[in-house]
Order: sequence, then C-alpha cells, then structure tokens
Amino acid sequence: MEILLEGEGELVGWHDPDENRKWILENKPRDLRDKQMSVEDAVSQFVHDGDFIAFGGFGHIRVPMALLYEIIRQKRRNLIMAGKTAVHDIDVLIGAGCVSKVEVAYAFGHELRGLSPAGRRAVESGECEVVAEISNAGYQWRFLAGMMGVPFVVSRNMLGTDTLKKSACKVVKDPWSGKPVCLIPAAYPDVAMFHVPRCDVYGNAQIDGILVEDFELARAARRVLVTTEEIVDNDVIRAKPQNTVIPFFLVDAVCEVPYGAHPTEMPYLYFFDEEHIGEWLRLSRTREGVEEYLDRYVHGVEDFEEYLALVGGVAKLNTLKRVEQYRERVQAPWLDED
Amino acid sequence: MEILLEGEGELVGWHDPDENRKWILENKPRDLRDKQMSVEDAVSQFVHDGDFIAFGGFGHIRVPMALLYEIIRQKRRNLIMAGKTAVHDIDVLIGAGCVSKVEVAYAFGHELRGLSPAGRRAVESGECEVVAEISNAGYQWRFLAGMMGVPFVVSRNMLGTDTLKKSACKVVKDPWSGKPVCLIPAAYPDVAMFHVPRCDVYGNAQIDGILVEDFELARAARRVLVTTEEIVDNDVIRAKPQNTVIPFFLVDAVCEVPYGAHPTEMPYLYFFDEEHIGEWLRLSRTREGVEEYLDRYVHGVEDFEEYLALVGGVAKLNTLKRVEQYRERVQAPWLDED
Amino acid sequence: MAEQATEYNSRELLACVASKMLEDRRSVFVGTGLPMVASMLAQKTHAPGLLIVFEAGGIGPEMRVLPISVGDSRTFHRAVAASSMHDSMSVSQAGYLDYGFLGAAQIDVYGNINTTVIGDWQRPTVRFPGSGGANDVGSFCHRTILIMGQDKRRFVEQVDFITTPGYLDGPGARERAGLPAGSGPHRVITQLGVYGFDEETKKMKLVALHPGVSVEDVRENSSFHIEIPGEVDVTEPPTEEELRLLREEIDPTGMSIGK
Amino acid sequence: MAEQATEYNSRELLACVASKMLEDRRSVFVGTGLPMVASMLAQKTHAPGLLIVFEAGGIGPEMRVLPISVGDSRTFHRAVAASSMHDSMSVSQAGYLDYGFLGAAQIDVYGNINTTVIGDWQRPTVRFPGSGGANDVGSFCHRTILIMGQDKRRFVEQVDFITTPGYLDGPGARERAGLPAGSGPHRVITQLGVYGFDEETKKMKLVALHPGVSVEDVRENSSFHIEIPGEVDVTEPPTEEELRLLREEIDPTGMSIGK
Repeated sequence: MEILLEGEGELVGWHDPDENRKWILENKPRDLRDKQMSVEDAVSQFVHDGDFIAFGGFGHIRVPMALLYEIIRQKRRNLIMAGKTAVHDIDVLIGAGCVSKVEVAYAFGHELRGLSPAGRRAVESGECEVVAEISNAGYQWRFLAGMMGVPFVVSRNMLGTDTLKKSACKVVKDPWSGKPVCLIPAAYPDVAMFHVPRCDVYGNAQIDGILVEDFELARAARRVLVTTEEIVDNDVIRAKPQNTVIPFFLVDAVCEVPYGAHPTEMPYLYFFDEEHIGEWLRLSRTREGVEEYLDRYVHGVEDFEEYLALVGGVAKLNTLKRVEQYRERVQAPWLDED
Repeated sequence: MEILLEGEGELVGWHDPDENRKWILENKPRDLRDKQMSVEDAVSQFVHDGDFIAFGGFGHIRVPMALLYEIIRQKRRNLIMAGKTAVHDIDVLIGAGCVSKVEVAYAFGHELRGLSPAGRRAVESGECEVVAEISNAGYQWRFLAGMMGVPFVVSRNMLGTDTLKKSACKVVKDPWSGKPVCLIPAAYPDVAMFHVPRCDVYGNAQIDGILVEDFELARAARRVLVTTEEIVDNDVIRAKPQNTVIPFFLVDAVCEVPYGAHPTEMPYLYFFDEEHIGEWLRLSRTREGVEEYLDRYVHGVEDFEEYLALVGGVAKLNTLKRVEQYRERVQAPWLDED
Repeated sequence: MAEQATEYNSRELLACVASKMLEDRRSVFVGTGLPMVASMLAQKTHAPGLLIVFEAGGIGPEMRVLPISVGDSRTFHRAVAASSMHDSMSVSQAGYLDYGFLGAAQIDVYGNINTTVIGDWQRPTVRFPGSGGANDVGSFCHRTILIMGQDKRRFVEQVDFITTPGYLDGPGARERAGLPAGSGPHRVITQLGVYGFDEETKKMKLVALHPGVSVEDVRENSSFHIEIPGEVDVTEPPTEEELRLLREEIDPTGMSIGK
Repeated sequence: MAEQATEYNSRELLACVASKMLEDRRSVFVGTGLPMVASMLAQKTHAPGLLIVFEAGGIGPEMRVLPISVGDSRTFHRAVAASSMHDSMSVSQAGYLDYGFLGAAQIDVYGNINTTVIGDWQRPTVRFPGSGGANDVGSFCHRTILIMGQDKRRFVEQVDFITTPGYLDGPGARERAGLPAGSGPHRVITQLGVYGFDEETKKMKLVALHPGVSVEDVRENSSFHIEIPGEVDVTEPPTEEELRLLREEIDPTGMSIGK
C-alpha cells in the first residue's frame, strides 16, 4: 500500500491512538456524578486558548449559543475551529477575534442567507487562517475515526481534487481492489459543545430528530460540554435508553439553558430567529458593526436570560415556537431584500 | 504503507466497491412500493444455493426464525453463513445441512446453555467448513465498511493472534503513527434477514432496544428480507422517523409474522422459549434427533402458525410474554441439569 | 400540451428545467435553494416516486414547506427516517443516490467546479464556503446536475481551485483517481441553456437553449470552447401549473425563486 | 470484618473474588455468566459507581435480573443507553473500558488464550465457539481478567490457537504487534487461586491461593512453570452477605453460580 499522494493541509486535532487512550483513561470519570455547572464555569474550566473546538448541530441548527457567547465574553484566543458546516457559530466567533485557524468543510457562508461578511473579511485579510480543506463527509468521518480510536478511515471522496491536496488526507492503493482510496485522519477535538432538548445531571443527553454528526463528534472529542433546554430526572432517560445519543461518561459539564440555541433552530421547539440573524448579517458588514453587535448582545448583558429579553423576550420566543410548529409563517429580512 | 501480514482466511462476501455500486444501481428500487409477500416467496425469490447469508439480531435475540425454517423447507444448500454471534440460527441451519461454509466470530455455542452438538459435529466431521476466523467487532466492522461502500476499515484488534492469521484481514503500518493496524475487509452479504417489531408495507422497519449490528448489516447487504410482528401504516413510521433503523430503499421483502422470532427473544414482547431451545439441544445430540426435530417442527407443519400451535400455542406465548415483562420467572431445562 | 406561461423569472425557469431532469423512481441528494425547489416540484409533477435525501440525515421526507437549511426540521418532516450525516453520506458512497445537485462559482470545460477561493488559496481575493457536501455529491452520486450563473468569469479555462471533481483532465481520469466508476457531471443548467458532456471527450457541449437565447449568447459567455451540435433543443418554458406550484405551494415566500 | 461463610461452592467463590477486583468508579466490559454475576455483585457491594457495558449495545443498565445472554433485554433494562455493537466496541477501542472479563479453554504462561479449537484448525478434535468478543475485550480493555478452570490440559506450554492476545511472546510484544499500549491480562482466577503477570517478564505468577489450596496443587495443575513469590496471599472467602446477594438477589435460579 504505497502512498500515492499526501495532502498539504495542516493536521489539526489528531493524536496517536495510544496517547488518546491514555488521556481518556486518566481524565474521563466513569461513574454517575452530578456535572451541573454554570456556563461561565464550563467555559472557564474546559475551553482554553489555542484549543481545537467543534460545535454540535449543523449550520444554524442546535448550536450551543450560550456557550459560544461565553467563550467571547471570556476572551478566548487562537482557537482552532472545526469548520464542519460551521455557519453562524464560526462567523460570530471569528468576528469576535477568538479564532485564528479553521479547517474548512463549509464556513464563511449562511446558506440561502448569503456569505458571511465577518468571516470572509478575516480570512481575506489574513487575520484568520484556513489551514486545511475537507468535505462535509470527510469531516464527519474524521470524527468517526476518532470515535473508533483508530488513526484513520477510508473513503472514496475528494480524490483528484484540490480539496484533497489542501487537506490532511493521504491517498493509497487499496490492497484488495488495487484502486486509489482516500485515508481520512481521525479528529479529536479538545472540546465539543452541544445543545440538546433534554439531559440529566450526569450528562445523559437525548436529541430529537436528525443527529447530523453529533453521535460521532461527542465520542471523538476529549471534552464534551452540554447545554440543555431542561435537566430531566435520570428516570426519564432510563425510560427511553434508545433515545440517548450522548451517554454520561463522555460528558464533562451539564448546563441548563432554556432557548440555549437562539438564534439558531431547535427542532420541534423553536425556529431560526431570522430577524436576529439578519441583524448580525447587517451589522457584521463593518468591523464597527461587529463591535456594536457584541457590545449589545454579548458584553452588554449579564446572562443569557437578559440576552433573551433583549432579543424580544417571551413574545419573540413564542413566535419562534409557533413558526417551528407551522402555526405561523417565518419573517425574515433577507426575504424582503430581493 | 507496506503490508506486514496477510490473513490466510477465505475472503467471503467482498466486492469491488464499484461492482457493488453498479449492482445497487441496477437492482435496488428507490421508490415506495408494496413489498409484502409470503415467507415462501421471500425465500424462493431472494435466497439461493451458495449465497452468503447473515441474520440480524444477536445469538438468541430477534432472530427471523420463520425465514430460517423456510430456508430449510426449501432445501437451500451450500450456504455460506456469517458467524456473527450466530448461535441458535446457525446451529439449526447446519443441522439441516443447508450450510457448507462459515466465517466464525462466534458459532457452535449457545452461551450459558452450553455448546452446539449439531454445529460441532458438522465442523469436526468436516461436513461444514470454517473458512475464516474473526472477532465480533471485526465482523461488525466488516459490515460498517460494506455500509460505507469502502473496501476496508481500520482496527486495533486481532493483532498478534491466530484469529488474525486465519482471518481475511491484513496488517499494514499506519502512515501517521507508524504503528501496525489491522485492515478489515468489507462484507456484503447476498442476503440479510431481520425480524422487527414494526414495519410498513414498503419496508421502513423500526427496532426497539439495542440495535446490535443491524444498522450496518442492513446497509451492507445486497438483499434485505424483513419479517415483522406487525405491519403498521406508513403514518406510524413517519410519526417517529428517528426510530427507523432500516429505511425502505434497503428492503426487498416484507412478511408479517407475529412471534416470528420464536424460540428466540423479542425484546419487550416475548422471552426465549427455553423449553423449546432445550428440546433442540437435547435432540440435536444425535443425527436422528436432528431429523426428529426438523420433521416435527419444520417439515411437519404447514406454516408458522401451525408451528406456534405445536410449540405450545397461545398459552406458551402468553407465558413468554409474562417472563419477558418480569411478571413470571423463567423455566429452563438446562437450569435443572446442574 | 400544458398551457405555457409568458411571465416567469430566470430562477423559476431553472427550477422547472432542473425538475424535469429528475426521473421518477430515482433518488436525489438535495442541497439548499433551487435544488430543493426543483426536487419538490418533480415530486408534485412527473416524479412522485422520487426519493429525497439530505446530507444532515433527513431521508424521504414529506416536506410541508421549503426548508431554509439542508439540516433544519423541515428536511425530516414526516420523513421515513431521521438519521445522521454518516448514514446519508454512507448510502450515497455505497451507490444508493442517483442524482446530486451542485452550484458553482467557477466551472471548466470538464465540469470541474470551484466553490472555495478566487485567487491564491493562502491569501484569497474572495473566500467562498468551500466544499461543504459538494465534493461528496460530486464524488458519490451517479449523476450530478449543476445549476449556476454563466459568464466569462464563471465559465473559465481553468478554475482557481478544483473543489469538486468533474471529469478532471478528461476521459478515464475520475476512475484513475479512484472516484466511483461511472459517476460524474450529467448536466449544467445556466440562465442561457443546458449543457451536457461529450461521451468521448468528456468536454462540455450545448444540449438546449432557453427560449430566446442564441448560440452566440452561449459563446460570448464562456471563456472555453463549448461544442455546439448541429441540432440544439429549446427548453420548455414553465407551464402555468408549474408556476402555480412553485409560487403557491413550494416557495410562497419566494426565498429561492424570488418574488 | 464481615462474617465469613463456611458453605459455598467454587463458582460462588470465583464470583466473589472476581467482584473484589473491580474498583469503584471504573468501567467493565461484561460477558455471559460469572462476569455478569461478579459485576452485579461489585455494584451491590464496594463498587456502586461501576459502569457496566455489554458488547451488543447495553450501556449502564440497572439490571433487575441476571441476563442469560449479553444481548438480551435484561442487558439494557433501565440502561442509560440502548445502543449498538459498533458503539460499544468503538468506545472500548477508544479506551473508555477499564476491565474486561474472559474465559478460556487453554492459556499459556503469557496469558494468551484459546477459545477456538483443540487440535488442527482445519480439522479440529474439538471446535469451540471462537473469539466472539473475546479478542476485542483482550485487545481493547485496559485490564483483562480471566476466569477459568485449571488443570494441566488447560494451563499449557503452548495453546493450540491464540484466539485472544495475552502478552504474546513476552515484554513489548503487544505493542510491537500494534495492540493498544498498556493493555493486557491483569489477573487469572481459577478454582485454585489468583494469578498475575510479572512486570518484567510478563509471565504468569501466583498472587493468592484460595483457602485450603497448596502451592503443590498449583504446580500439579499447570503444564508450565508458575512463579511462586515468597509471600502468597490467601483469598477472602465469601461473606454471608455476599452469598445472600448472590443466591437471593443476583442469581436466584442458579444459572451461573449453580445450586
């Protein structure tokens, strides 16, 4: 199995499997213990400057925004971000100057809403560096390899492209078929953060709807921080063990944060807050605008509840619930800018 | 990545990924169509002499016995069986002379109940050949590679053992860590068979409780036959899409067979029929006993309902339900043979 | 034949043209925007048996409204399965997905597309989102369909970055690279017309022009030579019924087809 | 100290001895039979914080009765997660599982075990079930504990087939083969006593004898030399409370500990 090609991209978040096993043996408790803490404590204890971080969910869905705002508040710097369909999350973090490197599957865009002024400005000016490219499946499978504790997984994508040349992947000849295959290296984020609908005090977390990459990501990450719409009794979890996506022994912190995904969508519970996302997209066109946004919504508030009041409080949250449940039509500024 | 070692085991059920993609393109319909048929038709249409077959479930749990008995009734021969914790299933099939080759992760034993007289007799006499060894995780990951449509997955088990020497795996140096890793080749069973609690007419199948290897196996297999406790309306499936383990486009046949896993366990619904398993273990000590068993329970009955009447009918089935639900203590002959 | 509409915008036309390319009883890997609209339109017209799969895990949904994101809850509304990206990407790599849609900032004569950067990768003039699921769709799906705007800056001699593989540098190149055999770009749809790829050369060729578009328009809006066959079809304009479905049922807010 | 029982059978003793090896706040990969009994006993006595994981997908159950199979519904009764083999095996390969239990038909001085065949592999004298999850447990868990009967045919110079890796041919051999660093056999429990492995030589050595067993018994029941240290402990016999738990709460039918 000779190596046919080696990507030039930086290999971020890879560990020798034995080194990672040793880390897990020494750092991850196996017993049921109460892991409830404040968002402040979760970030100060587990997120450090220079960490390789990843957020659960997808783009604008199920993003743990309360943790993200706290990272900005605590002025973390030089974070390496997993651009695994990172959209609103990475855009705000880059705007706040927390991120210096990104491995990109998808970033700097807001899907239908257009491109990300803040993220693109940082990358095009060199303030934030793209250190490697990969595809969505490629990133997903980096986490699969991490979850499995193996150095890499095999795939048939990226072959023949610049995406592979700028990735950390390698190409070898499959010893069975004799055909070239792509080897995707494992990824072990230092910290992965999730927002879920329900979780117990020990960290047994359940997710409703599609899992996106969360099953594998939670198992690959060294530290797992969970914010939850509500903390439920352990009996609630044990009554439906099949719905548990993240078992407690993977989890380091549990924070109860109702509406913790705002302005992103929480399936079945509340829709995107397009007005708020729109405000960010508008303000982030200029550096001053980014400052204005952060002063108002991050630095200017005491806690997440004050933030929720500021973005429209109960009335807004009820509206988002009705929209999510098809009882009201979505209002979005970008829909009127045609 | 030089090859350090090549297992001598026979490579069963592997296909070039492109060959398998072509087969899937030409043979698997993508649309919702009614796939209900009789167990007889399912077996006669999709199970052929010499096929490489695998059963869902685990050992004595969720085994599609109605399909298995029909395979015996239709006298399939020279089947290659996936010994993926194959217990009661493989023992009866070997006893009936349907199986000529086995790749073994676990076979020829009934866990606590002891070893399998029929299976061992066949292997020790050479009537049935073990063509390769592997471990449970190894087999599981053969299906993972098949599901992913890649030639192999990487693992860190089996290294340094005769299990690997007699497997179809290879050992190479991981280009990142420089350490030896095991390459486990993909497995694409010709037919995989499952028994599930609920499935619609199109083949959208849901499973309650642990999935064991079924998620990956159903995606790796070329043909998927599903028997179900009950056929439910498509709306029932769509109401809880997160519970769907096997989506319709993977499925070729849907057969409604209440109690179709008897005498194995159907989680939440009915327990092992230890009396029946015990009768098999006792009779299968001799070739004559095997014939007696098959004549009585397979060839001697018109259909599965007649079989259920023969094994104890409604009274027995109600008892198994009460035992499964902890309302009655298990009765097992092998518990008294101490 | 159905009554043809006279008033429709370019995106409505593209959606209808793309929709017609989706055969019934096939599967499609759907991305944000027009691909969703085209796929939903196909289901409501000639392809009720079309299986829609989203990369984030939504499989076979009965969509009530147009999703904004390929991962939002609309993508698994009354789905047959709400699964994961690992599942969606695996079944597509294994060969279960027939069609895949892509967009592009740049494309070359072999259908290689760029959605990563304009200029130097290290210090780009313009940074685009990157592959996302595009490279996966372009690698795994049996037939990929591109929808993009066409002009000399987009139809280029050489793309600044090959994000997603077309036919790379010609016949057999995909297979030599190890990509799934027989896959690759099937059609390219722009505001001017529809393009395919020559069986032999794997180079882009004109298949059909939209109503009122000339061969000269096509030539003037491409930096590479596009083969023009002797016979060129004209695409069917949207019917009144298609427009009604688009405007009233599928995208009433106009988030994809505009207003 | 707790009152010691005078009447107990060999399997009850083995279960109690094995149970004491499981530290609290650790995780264990559990197989059928005595390992289940030992793990449940540990949870009910000194190790309430012991995490039990089953290969078929049962994670952290609160078992109401002793399972018959590692895959039956008892293994995920009130579990924190009812998952899959891919999940259980992956987290163990990744290093989340501390202890693993194994049985064996043959074992050698380095703790290599055979559960596959006696005689030639092609035409065996006796065919056993094979690896099952044993090779996985022996490869992935940080510390493996073997429970088996001991005699000269079982404690052999060379096993007929290395199903599951012990220390292979000595110090460093596991790591050279690519197996996870620092893993391997921790203890071997037989009807005669408890064995460990020498730090330097990785060869089996006596750690403790069961009450009433002599060093000669150990020697007479092994085909290879077992190092006997100057000081040898005597295992603690089961207490009345342990026996009550075993007989009344954990295994009232006696399916594992007998009657």
